[in-house]
Amino acid sequence: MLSAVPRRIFHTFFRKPPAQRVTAKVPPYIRDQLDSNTDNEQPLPHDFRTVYPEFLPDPRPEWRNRLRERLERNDMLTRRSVVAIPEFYIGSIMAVTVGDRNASDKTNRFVGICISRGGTGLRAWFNLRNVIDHQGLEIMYEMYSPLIRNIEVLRLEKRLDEELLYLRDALPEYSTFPLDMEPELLPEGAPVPINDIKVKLKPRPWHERWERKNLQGVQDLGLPQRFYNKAKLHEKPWEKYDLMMEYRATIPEEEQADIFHEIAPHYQQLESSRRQSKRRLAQTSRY
Amino acid sequence: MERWGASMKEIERAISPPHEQKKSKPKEGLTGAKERWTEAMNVVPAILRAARCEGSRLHTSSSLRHIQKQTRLRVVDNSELGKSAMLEGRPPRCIHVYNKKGIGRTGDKVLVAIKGQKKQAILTGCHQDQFPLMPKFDSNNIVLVDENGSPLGTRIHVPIPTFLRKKLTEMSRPKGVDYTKILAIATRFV
Amino acid sequence: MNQAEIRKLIPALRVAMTPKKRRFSNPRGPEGRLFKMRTTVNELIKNERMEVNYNRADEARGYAERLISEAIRYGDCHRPTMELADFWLPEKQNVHKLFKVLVPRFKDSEISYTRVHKAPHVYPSTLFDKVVLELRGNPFPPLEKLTTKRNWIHNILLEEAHREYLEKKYKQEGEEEEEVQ
Amino acid sequence: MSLLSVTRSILYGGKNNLQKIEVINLLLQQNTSVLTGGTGGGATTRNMSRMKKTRPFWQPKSTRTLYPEELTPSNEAFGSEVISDQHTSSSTTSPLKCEPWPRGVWSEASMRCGVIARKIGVYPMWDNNGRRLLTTLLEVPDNEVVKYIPPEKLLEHTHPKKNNNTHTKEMAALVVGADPIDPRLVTKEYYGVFADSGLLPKKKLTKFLITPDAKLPPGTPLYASHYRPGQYVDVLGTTIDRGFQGVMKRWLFKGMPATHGVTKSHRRPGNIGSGGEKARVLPGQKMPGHMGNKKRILRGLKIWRVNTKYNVMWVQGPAIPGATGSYVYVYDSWYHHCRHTPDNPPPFPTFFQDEEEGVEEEMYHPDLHVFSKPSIAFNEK
Repeated sequence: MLSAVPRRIFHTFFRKPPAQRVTAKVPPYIRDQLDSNTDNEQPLPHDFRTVYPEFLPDPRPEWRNRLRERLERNDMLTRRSVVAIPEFYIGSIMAVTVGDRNASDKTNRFVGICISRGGTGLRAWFNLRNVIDHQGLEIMYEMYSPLIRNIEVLRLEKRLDEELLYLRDALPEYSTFPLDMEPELLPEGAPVPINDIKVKLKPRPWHERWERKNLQGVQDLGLPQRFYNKAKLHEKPWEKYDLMMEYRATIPEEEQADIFHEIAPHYQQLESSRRQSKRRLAQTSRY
Repeated sequence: MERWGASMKEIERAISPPHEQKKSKPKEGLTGAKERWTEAMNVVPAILRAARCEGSRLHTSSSLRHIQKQTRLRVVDNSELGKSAMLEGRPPRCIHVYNKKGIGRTGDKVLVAIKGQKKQAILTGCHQDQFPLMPKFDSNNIVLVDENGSPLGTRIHVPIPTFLRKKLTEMSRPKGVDYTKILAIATRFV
Repeated sequence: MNQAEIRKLIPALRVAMTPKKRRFSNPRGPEGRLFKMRTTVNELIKNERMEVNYNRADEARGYAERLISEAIRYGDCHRPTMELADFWLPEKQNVHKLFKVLVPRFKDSEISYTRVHKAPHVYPSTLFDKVVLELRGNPFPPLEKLTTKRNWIHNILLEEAHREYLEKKYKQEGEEEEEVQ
Repeated sequence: MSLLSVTRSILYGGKNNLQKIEVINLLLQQNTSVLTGGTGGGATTRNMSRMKKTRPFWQPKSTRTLYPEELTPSNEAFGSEVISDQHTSSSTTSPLKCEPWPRGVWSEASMRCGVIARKIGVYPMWDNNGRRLLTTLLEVPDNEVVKYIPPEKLLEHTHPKKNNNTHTKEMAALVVGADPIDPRLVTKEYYGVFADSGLLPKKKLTKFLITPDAKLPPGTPLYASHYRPGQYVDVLGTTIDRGFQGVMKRWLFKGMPATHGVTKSHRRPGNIGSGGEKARVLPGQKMPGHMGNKKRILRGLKIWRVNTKYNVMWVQGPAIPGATGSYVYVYDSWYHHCRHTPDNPPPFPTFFQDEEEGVEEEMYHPDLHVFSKPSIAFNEK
């Protein structure tokens, strides 16, 4: 009967299966056992993840560890109780004062627009950009570095894009801010305004191929059609349907709720300092 | 490019090195265009560099934006040599970096070729990515110095990093070169 | 990856997943990989039970789970969800099935929406592990035998041992209490 | 539990063959379903290796093949109850089964026990000058001394020809375990190792060489406070397994150009030697091969901070071998300039955290910036 079986199938059936590398799977998330009085559990605020994005851990499973993340969050909260880190977004104009051994008065203040932000936990950072004396400048700050004396938000607003790195190739007036800029008024409880300014870029060459980045906050790039044709080839329209790619890049809702529950005792303090900084904005701009 | 009143060919000829210019005699009327061009260069040097790269279809800087040999730099002091080189649209090139890596960082000394001369200079700002709290500049800035470390100009018209205070003091020798005079002619620190 | 994606709030998957995606070879690249997944997800929603290779099933399972949870969360009046369903279910009657049949079925579910069973190699066959992938609550007869294990000899003996153990334990505790009094 | 053994004897060694066959038939009937529940697994094991593993005398084989026991939930609970009764009741009364041993006094020749730690991640700290440090967090998970091996016993089992420490110097050993495990999952022999000390079996077991004055009774817990901030340690770990790799990844070779007439050699090593006298491949030639999964030791790492509540220590550097979540062994540093001095002796034989009162939750190195302190201010000079 064996002769009836095709030779290829016969061999594949009796051959040993290839040795596979079995990677450990990520088990489904199980919520932390909360305290007995679950009635006191506050719901997850809708803006928690946008205001405090660095409290969410890096979602890469190989680097996750619950205990380390908890210790890291404890350190972050401790640091925040010493120096208030205000709410800010990409596009907000900020002033940062740091201790600097080489500066004449041992502190250094820089004003600029936040063009990018990243990092989780104690590694969180942001980039400020300004043009001083017709010279474009960028400084990166680590949010939890003990050298930081003070962080002020002079104008709290968002932009249309998630990164403003194209300001490097924009005309300098779009990233010029006076160093003695006054904090601007924001009414109590008002939503964060979105600045829909359209930036004009310099002619090519650029730092990146901006026509491929689907930018909202720039004027017409004025490129020949072939650039857009090439950009079309590099588009990845299927990525928005890749549900698992999306999932692997996020922290699930239940886990965010647990993280929030863990820092909930300190949340009032965080929120009050956040509100205070907003009120201070309002007060200083009143006179 | 028409808005500057010069065609692409003219511009290329204007900014090409002198020995190439000798081969083809410049036509009449080019001098006017060249002047207009240098004027434009004075206003927006970045646009000129952009136009040049677009014209030659060649990117000479690496993606890491290292300062190494052949990197073009920008003179930010008011020395006659530096000013005229920048105005002519012939920015100096780095021909040596005085450190062991061959990659210049803020505060390093470099040797530059500027208008047919060799001059030493100090890097006062770099375009490549920097460590936290160290400013990253939009251009690679240098200040020309002589053998004793004294700057050729009398003023620096862009900000320089405070880190230079420490670095230049360390580089100076008690009875030798003294680079700290650069700090004295700076207008602003960041 | 240096920061978690914060644009969207996604509920947790109820099944284990691999830390990285599997790269199924496909001449159409990553897009073709998704089309492969789409075939499996579409068939699963349509037939509710299917036999596939383990790797394919395990990868497609996550997509099916996510699709159903999105449908439950946002319903059929939400444009992005409808676009998702439109992409993932090329046979349009399955879109109706997703929103009209599966959403009510899984609305109050606390566990995963899909199951995977190991399947046998049937001679002649390939080397790959075969599994049966199914939606929970499907109309077919169950695959595992629902027999009680209580009457098995070792369970009966262990139960008896448990009773004896507890008796002994309570007696000892009572004696100790008496001693204390 | 005796009845379980009765069942086993019926099944595997009983005298009544008829009864045995009946039971087996019953089991077979119940278990004939081809499709089993749960997730399918693609796990296949390599059985090509001909290398025989010889186990050290203090560490018998720990794992066994698990098969579905088909127990009812109440019987499962009964098993757990027996285990908890056996282990927790004794530990509430006294952690040690034996009388406390006399504690040795530290001298410069002493060698202390180490600990088993788990690498749980890397994050930055800053020192008092604002300089950023990357530190690796090592958790010390439920470390307990399992066994003390006296010098004469150790000498019996060491190879007489090998010139190791046990022959030149009087050395003893402590077997230390970390992370308790369900006793139902391990072999009887492995369970027997822990039976004397009354401990639950441990997931990870290792032996630390010590001098006899550093001996500890079985059952003694070891904490992260065994080390102090400012002390230097050596950390031994197993590097991440990267499988078979080419020379560019394994040895950081440069490869060959992408173009200019190069075909099919873009990532190859090129020449591996010359002819003439040495017309052979010299030993140690860097070639493609298996990369990673090797024991590597990183020495002289400073400890910056210790948390006594969660048993975590912050160790200098991001390069401790192994992936996040892997076990590493931590020893007192072997470097001469990193050793303890009489002015600054270590807690010896270990730090008895349970006996001390008022142990600080966090211990910091004086040079480290503490997050609760205000921002760093540089004074005018």
